[in-house]
This record gives sequence, structure tokens and C-alpha cells, in this order.
Amino acid sequence: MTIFGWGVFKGMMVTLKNFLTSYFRKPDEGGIFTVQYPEEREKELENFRNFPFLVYDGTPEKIRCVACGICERECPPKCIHIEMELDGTGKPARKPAVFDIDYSLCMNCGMCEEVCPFDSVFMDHAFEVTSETGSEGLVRHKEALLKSNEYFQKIRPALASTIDQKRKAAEEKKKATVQATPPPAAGAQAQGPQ
Amino acid sequence: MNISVEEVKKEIETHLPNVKLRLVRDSILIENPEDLPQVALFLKESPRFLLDYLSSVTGADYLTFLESVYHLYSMAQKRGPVTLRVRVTKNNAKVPSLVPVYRSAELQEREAYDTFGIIYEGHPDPRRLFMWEEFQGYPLRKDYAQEDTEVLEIADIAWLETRGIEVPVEMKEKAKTLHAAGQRAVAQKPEKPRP
Amino acid sequence: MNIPLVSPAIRGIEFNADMIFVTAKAWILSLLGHFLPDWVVVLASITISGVVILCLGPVIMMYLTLLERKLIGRIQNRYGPNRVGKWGLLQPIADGIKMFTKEDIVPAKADKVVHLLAPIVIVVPALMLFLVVPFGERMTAVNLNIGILYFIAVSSITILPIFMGSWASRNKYSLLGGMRTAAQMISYEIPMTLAVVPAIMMSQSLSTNTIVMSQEGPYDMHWFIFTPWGIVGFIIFFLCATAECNRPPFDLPEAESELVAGFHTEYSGMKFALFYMAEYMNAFTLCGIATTLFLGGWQGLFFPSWLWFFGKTFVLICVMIWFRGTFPRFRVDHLMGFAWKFLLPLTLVNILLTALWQFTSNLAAWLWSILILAVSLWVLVKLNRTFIPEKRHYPLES
Amino acid sequence: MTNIVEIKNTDLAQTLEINFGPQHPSTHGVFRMTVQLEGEKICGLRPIFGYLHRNHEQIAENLPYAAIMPYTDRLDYVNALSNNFGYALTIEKLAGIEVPERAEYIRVIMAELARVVNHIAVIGFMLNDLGAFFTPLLYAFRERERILNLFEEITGSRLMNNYFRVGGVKRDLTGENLAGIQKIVSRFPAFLEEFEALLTKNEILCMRCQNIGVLSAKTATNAGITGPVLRASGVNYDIRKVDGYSVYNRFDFKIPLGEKGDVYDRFYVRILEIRESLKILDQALSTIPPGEIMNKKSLPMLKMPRNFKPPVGEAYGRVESPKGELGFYVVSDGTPQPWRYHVRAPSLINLTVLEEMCLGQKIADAIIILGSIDIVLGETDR
Repeated sequence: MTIFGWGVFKGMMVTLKNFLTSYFRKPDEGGIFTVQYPEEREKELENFRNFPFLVYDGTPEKIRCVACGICERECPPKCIHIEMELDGTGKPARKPAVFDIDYSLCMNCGMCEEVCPFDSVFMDHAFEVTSETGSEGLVRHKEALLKSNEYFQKIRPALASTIDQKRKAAEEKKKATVQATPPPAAGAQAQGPQ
Repeated sequence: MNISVEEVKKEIETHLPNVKLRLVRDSILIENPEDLPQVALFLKESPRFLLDYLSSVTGADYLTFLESVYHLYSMAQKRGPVTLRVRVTKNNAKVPSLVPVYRSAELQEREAYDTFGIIYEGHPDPRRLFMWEEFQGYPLRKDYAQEDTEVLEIADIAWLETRGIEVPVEMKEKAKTLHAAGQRAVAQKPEKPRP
Repeated sequence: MNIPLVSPAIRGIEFNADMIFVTAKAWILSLLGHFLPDWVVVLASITISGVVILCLGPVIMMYLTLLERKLIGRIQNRYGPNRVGKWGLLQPIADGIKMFTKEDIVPAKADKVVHLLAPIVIVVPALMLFLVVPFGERMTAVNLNIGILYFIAVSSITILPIFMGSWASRNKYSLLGGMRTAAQMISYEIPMTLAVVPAIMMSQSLSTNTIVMSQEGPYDMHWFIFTPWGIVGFIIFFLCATAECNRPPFDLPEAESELVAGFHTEYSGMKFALFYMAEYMNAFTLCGIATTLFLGGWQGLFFPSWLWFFGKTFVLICVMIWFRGTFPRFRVDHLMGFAWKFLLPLTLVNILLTALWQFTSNLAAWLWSILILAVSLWVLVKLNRTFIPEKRHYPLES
Repeated sequence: MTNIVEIKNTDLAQTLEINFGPQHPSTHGVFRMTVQLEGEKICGLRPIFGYLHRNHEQIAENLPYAAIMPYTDRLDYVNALSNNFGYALTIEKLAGIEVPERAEYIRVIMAELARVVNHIAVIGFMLNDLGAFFTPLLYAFRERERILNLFEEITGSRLMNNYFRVGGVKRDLTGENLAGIQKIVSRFPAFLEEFEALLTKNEILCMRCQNIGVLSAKTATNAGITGPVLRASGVNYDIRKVDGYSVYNRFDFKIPLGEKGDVYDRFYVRILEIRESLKILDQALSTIPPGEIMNKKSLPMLKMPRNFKPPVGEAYGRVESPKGELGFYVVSDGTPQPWRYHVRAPSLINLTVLEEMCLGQKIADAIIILGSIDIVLGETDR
């Protein structure tokens, strides 16, 4: 038979041990595990996903997105709105004129990132998103969503470098085919965005 | 471990000759909903199957008729599932309740009633589960149209007025006409999904 | 003309750290005595003690909350408050400001007068208890010769305002909390009072000062707790004190997970703060009385007497906080059973033991008192089978 | 048996009716119950649902199959991975998609980690309901934090993982991830020892929990109770063993059974289940094979979710979620969206017997009985 009160005593010893170890142990070994947020931050993990952003190469004009609208269609809470930019002749310019994401609706699922065939939409790491005007202030327009490839390289190096390699390979392949048989549309398209 | 449906059907037919059964998509359709408790009780008690555990009860809307689907398992023999289903028309959606046989049907039948409007006769507490009692319509039926949140109901207007908030006259009139007709305000489907 | 700053009557007192507060008061009084008539000096003497106590109470309460939050934080491997000021030392002041600026909400159907009175009434006995606590040598505010009786009488008033508050709120949670309080506090008064009896018997006095004085001895370590009846009495007294000031594991009246906030569900702002204040001041005075009765009060070596007293009291308070950080809550019937079926018989045995101890106090006495205690404990545990955990067996099947 | 829900207020003057919830510190969200009291004794209890209802099923019926996955995270938001698992299994059953072996192992590893997370959180919350001032909860959360950090590293999110895909998983586990999991698994028993020292033998806890809210095996089976609550009543029924779905039949693990079916058994069975989960994790980590993580057939579905049209038919898939049997019933009509999608939520059905367990007990017991059933309102109300 155990002594009456022994369980209570053992419990108190556990809390006492934790009280004492909190003063000298490291966070990983039973010490204080609080991260004091604004001053200290946890290590940013590469795969962490928050809200989507758009990638551009070099300058903001060279946007990867071609306004195909796949992400708009597949977004589960329907928080993306895209409008195609039209060039002077009224033909689609394969570039978004409007690209809005409503951050108040977005549920950070990463679907847009997965379905995008042009490696244009990716999930950001910036999680400190606030607005003073409620949900209207959380609609992000194209200008705010555009971020450079360098930024992408910085936050998710592994993914960005594989995608860069992939794009490079595709470009070289395309160049090779273009050099072999230059279709007439290729030249027009190259001039299009200017 | 699976139970072959044909085997179950044969067994039921030999023991309960009055019950008409049909195989639909690996499941047993009971032609007459009134036979359901009888079949369920037989399956529960029969030593061969011992289907003592009703896992899931749910409804489904197939436009012309409503369906109530039951998934039975055996905890004692660790076998299953056997799927039972009954079909009722939308106008006369009445299915006998399985609560006397399986208590696990209690909340699930309430849910199916709430969302599909299938009335489970003999249920001890036939209330809506998720929606409030005054709610009209059955949200999971395919013909359900969403409520127009822009249109106020009479009760809402009264509530607003007691608090000194003025309500436009058109809104009041609309509420009155709708109330007189005993209808709900139904929303037009938005033409384009919101940005 | 040379006015002597210290009157000749006071000069006799040795000016040392032990007497620093006593000397300070005497100095002020003597200074006043030079200019003002005698009755003013007497009034001033009362006022000084009163003001000190009135300030001490809230300050102790404020820093007890900080201490509690810090200690529990450390127990739970957190920092506790550390944002306002160094180590969060200004946190209580920030809390106070917050409490003052909060809206004071009174339920529409509440009994407004009683609802207002309850938090005021609860603070008064909590402050009154400070009168008889001997903070140090010659540092008892009022040296009543029935100090302990006064303490028991005043501390039991606390039930009334709690019930007032709970009743006036017209809230079912509050009402349940109030009912629990009444039942719990009345039950725990009895073993607590009986646990005090041995100390009174041994010191043959009801005065808190005399009780401390009777614990004098070689090396100042002749405390009552170093006797078998003392340790049992102390443990019972301490448990009852924990229950009296509604602290975990006996915090049923405010049981957060069951009754939202118990009797103070409908209180907000400063009224709520007053309830809180009373609770912490009660915790302090009860620990102070426990120190006085069993831990030798201000007795101790080297350090000034008041430091010894505060040190011992704070150790006891830390144990209370430690309880809070460790234990789940009792249930109502277990709580009552624990008081009536376990603590009460044990106190009676303890009183008997003390009576025997007065005749013989040597090594043999130690042995037979431990024997009596062990037997009675064993019998009590056997009689209270519900307190004993069942042994369970959990088969692992494939 | 039929009059279970009716409140027996024979003498209204003697009883007190109290609303627990939807705003109450320990109803685990917005659950509400009206309790009929005689003094402190409960003589009637009626649960009221729907405060977190968002018609999950209709939302899903208007979405392509792949886009439902993130919504399943929101069902039982304490362990999203189990919900992912159930949904993925059902759609694979519906469309006849095979899952590569490595993906199956990854699924098992992640689902078991989610089970560990869920069980320690539940025990912590239950102790909070018992009145322990956050200490066990925070010790539990300290360990949970490590696993959640790992989830963040692997899946990209701490709670709303959205990690499983039909036909595989989203991302492969790297060697570093595996080492991280191994580290957690190897240090977890020490934490459990400490946790048990703090709790299991504690007299106050035993007094509060033993012989409270007893649920007999017969009632439990009939009322469709599943998961640890059922096993605490002594019924040996674990879908991981019975169905042997995924690769669970390759691992050696045991099913802990309770003796009486009271709150204490439910609490202790969960601790034992954590130990068994750790055993599975140990085995899975040492035997995980290399290879693909996604069925090649289902890749186009992920790129173009609206082009994925399973054949006409229906499927009922179920997994042993930490709360009980989580079932998904999906009917396909050959279009990109399911015709009917139904979730059999264990948290909801386990509440069937709440009144029966609480009758005759004290208020404080009702709270811990509710805590020991382990509900999550996201799943209960859907």
C-alpha cells in the first residue's frame, strides 16, 4: 500500500523541479520555452506558408503571371480576382491588369501555388498583416503583391533555386526551338509588352 | 474484412420473406421504408453478422427522391460495412427512426432531418440539430436557395425599432409582403464570384 | 535653544535594525510631544499604526499578485509578467490603473445596494485582521489579550460579504459559488479553530504576542512546529487556512472551470479588485497567524525580528502558490468529507496529544506521540476509503 | 431508453436550470448545454448544437475534390492530419487510386504524430477542467510545440496542415525531418514519465475521476461511441487494427483497454495510446522505404483540380482519428464536384451519451465528463 498523500507529494516535486530548472536549463531541455515575440523570433522555416504573393524577374514589369486565371478558378474560398490586360489592339497582353487577393478571405491553403503553371504565385513568409480599416484594408492589389525573385530566393532558397533551374532549362529549350524554326508570332510577342 | 452484400441479402430474404430488397451500388436498397427497423433489428441480432454498430446515418438528395443511407459494422466480429438505404419522395419524406435499435442514430437522424428534411418517425427528440427551430428550408437539398441577407424579416425590423434605429419604408413593406405570403427572401445567385 | 530630538524616555531603547520601525514611530511621537498636547500624541500613535496597516494591506496584496504570477509562471516554464518595469515590478500598478479605468457593470436586476456593499464589507475584516498580527518584536498594532479569539471571530465574517455579493448579483453561477463558500468556510472554521487550541494550551495565553514569546528558547529555535503536535497542528491549520481564503485546491467558490468566476462573476473594475484584495490580504494574514502560532513568529537568529516574520510568512505564501500550481480542485462533497471526516478527528487527537505532552516531553514522548498519530492516521485513512485511489489494470490487447 | 433527451423537471421549484455555454470557460468552444440542477446534483442535461455551424458539407459539394482538402483541416482543428487522412483515403477508394509505399509510411508517421499532439492536448485541457491551474496544460503544450514546429517545417503550417493529397502527400520527408521526428519520439517517454508522476497517482485527481461518468460497454457500442472513449469502456475496437488501412497492419502495436469506463480510464487510456503511437512511430521511422511520394496518375489532378472526375459511385472511408471513427461518405456523379459529401464526426456522435453519463453526478463532474469525451466544436457543429 502506498502512503496516503504520496501522489500529491510526487506531483509537488515535479512542479518544484520544473520551477528550479526554469532558471538554468536551456529552452530545449526543460527550461523556459517562451519566445518573447517582438524582440525574439523563431527561426523562419522554409516551408512555412502564409499569404500568396506574385514573383517578378528583375523589374516589376517583367511579371511571370500571364493572367491565365487558373488560380482564380481553383482558389477554394475564391479570394483572387484577376483581369487580363489588353494591349492597344484589344488583344490580351498575357499580363494581369488587376490582380487582387483578399487577405481576409484567404485561408493559406497553398492551392494557388500548387496549380500555377507559370511558377508565378508563391506563399509568403510575412505574417504580420494588419489593416486599420477592417476587411477592406486587407485586399491587396497587384503593386503590393509583386515581390522580386531575389526576395523569393531569400525566403525559400531551396524551392526558388529549383524553380529557377527549371525555368532556365525551359527557356533554353524554347530558345533552341525558336532558333530552329522561328514562328512569326514569337517576334510580335517579344515586342508586345513594350 | 468485408461482408458480401449478396450474402446479407440472401440471409434477410430467407428470414424476412415479406421484405423486398434490391442491390444498388454494393448496398441493399429496402424498397419499402417501413421495413427498415425490422431489417436493422434482424441484422443486429442475427448471430451470423452481428451488425451491432451503426456507424453513419445520412441523407442524400437525388432530385427526384431523397435517400437515407446507413452504414452498419460489426464490432463483435470486426467486420463490415453493410450499407442499407431507403428512398422516399420529397413530398412524403418519412422514414421510421432507427433510434430504438441503434442509439447512435439519435443525433445523426436529427442532422439528416435538419439538412434534408427527412422526417424520422418515432425519433424521441425530433428537433433540428444545427439550425434554429425557426429556420425554413433544408440547406443540403439541391433546390435550396440561399437566403437574401439584405432583406429584413419582421422580427428584425421590430428589434431594430425598439432600439431607435430607423428602417426604410421599402424594407418594411417588402418584409410585410413576404410575411403575408409566408415566403422567405431568396437571394439571387451572384453573377460573378466576388473579387 | 537646543531641543533634544529624542525624548529621554525613548533613549533607553537600543537603536538597532531590529527596532528600526519601533524607534521611528517613537521618534515621531516624541517630536509631536514637544509641540502638541498629550491626547493628540495618543491619537497620532493610533493614526500612525492605522495608516501603516492601511498602506501595508494593499501593497502586500499588489505584490502578492505579482509574486504569484511570477512563481506560477516559473513552475509552468514561463517568464510571468516581465514587461512593465524591471522584472515586471510595476505590473501591479498597471493592473491597478486598469482596474480603476474599467467600466463598473452592475446587472440590471441586481440588488444594487448589497451589490455595492459586498466588496466593501469584505475588505474591512481583512484589514482588521492585521491588527493582531505581530509583525516583529513590539510591532503588534494592538496587543489584545484575546488576540487569537479576535482573529477567529473576525476572519469568519468573510463568509457574509461573499454571500452578499453572490446573492445580490442575481446570477446562478454566483449563487452556486456563494452557497459553496458558506458551506466550505463554516466547515473549515471548525478544524482551524481546533488546530489553534494546542498552541494556546502550550502558551497558556490568547494573546498573539505571548504565544510568540512562549516559543523563545535556546538559539531562538524553540518553535512549536518542532514538536509532534505542533507539526500536525500546523499542517491542519495551514490546509484550513488555504481553504478559508479560497485558494486552490480548495477554490470551489470561484471554480473557474465550473462556475465561470463563482461569486464574483458579476463584478468588474474596482469592485472586483476589492474582492481580489481581500483574498490576498486574507492569505497574508492567515499565513502570518500560522507563523505566529507554530513557526515562532518573529523568533530567529541574527536577522531583525520583522525580517524573520516576513520571511516565514512569505515562505508559507509561496507554498500556497505552489499548491495552486500543482493541484486539481476538490469536489464539493470530497471537500466537506475532508474537513469533517479527516481533519476534525485529527485535530481532536492532536489536542489530546498536546495535553499528554504537557506532562512529559522527552524522547519517549516523541515516540509515543508519533505512535498515536500513526495509529490514528491509519484508522482515519481506513475509514475514509473514498480518498484512496483504486488500483487499475489496463490490458494491452492486439 | 426512448426518453433520454427529455428533461425531467418534475418539481420546478426544487431545481435550478443553468446554461453552460456557449460562452463558458470549459465547454471547449461554443458548445452549450442546459443543465437542470438539484443543489449541485444534475438531474437533467440537454446539449444544444450549432453555434459553430458553417455547413461544411454544402461548401464541399460546391468545390472540386482537391479543394476540399484544406476545408477538412477545419473540421477537427487540433489534429488536421487525421482529417486529411480520412478524406484522402475515401477519394482514393472512390477513384481507385493507389498510393506509393513511401507516401503511406509518411502518412502513418504524420497521423500518429497528430494523435500524440491531440492526446496530450486533451489530457492537458481535461486537467484544466479539473481545476489544475494550467500547469499540466502548459507542460503538454511545451511538448506539443515541438511537434507543431516539425509540422510547420514539413507541411508549411502548424495547425491547418493541408498536407495529404489524393494519391500521396504534398512534400517528401527529408533526412533532417526524419531525424527531427526521431529526436522527438526518443525524448517523449521521459516527458510522459514526468507527466504521469504529476498526475496519475495524485489522490485528488483519482478522487475526482474514478467512478465518475461510467459508460458501460453495451451502451457505448449501441450509441456508436468510438475511439478512446469506447476503448476505455473495455471494447477492443480500433479501426487501425480492424480495417488495417494504409500500412498499419505492418506495425506491431497494442490496444489499451480500460476497466470501468469512467473518466479516469479515458484519461489513462489516452496516455497508454500515446505510448503505442510512439511504438508505431519508432517502427515506421526505422522501416520507411525510399521511393515516390505521389502516384503519377493523380498528378494531373493536382495541377488541374477541375479535370479530376472520379467515376460515378460512392465510397465510405473511415479512419481512427484520435477522437474516434472519422468517416467520409462521398457520392460522385462523374462531375468535378462531389454530389454528396458527408462527414461522420466522432465528436458529435460521442456526445449522444453525455446526459446518461452526467445524470446524478455533480456539476464539477459534468465538466470533466465533457472534457474526457474530447470534443472539438469545429467537428461537432461542422
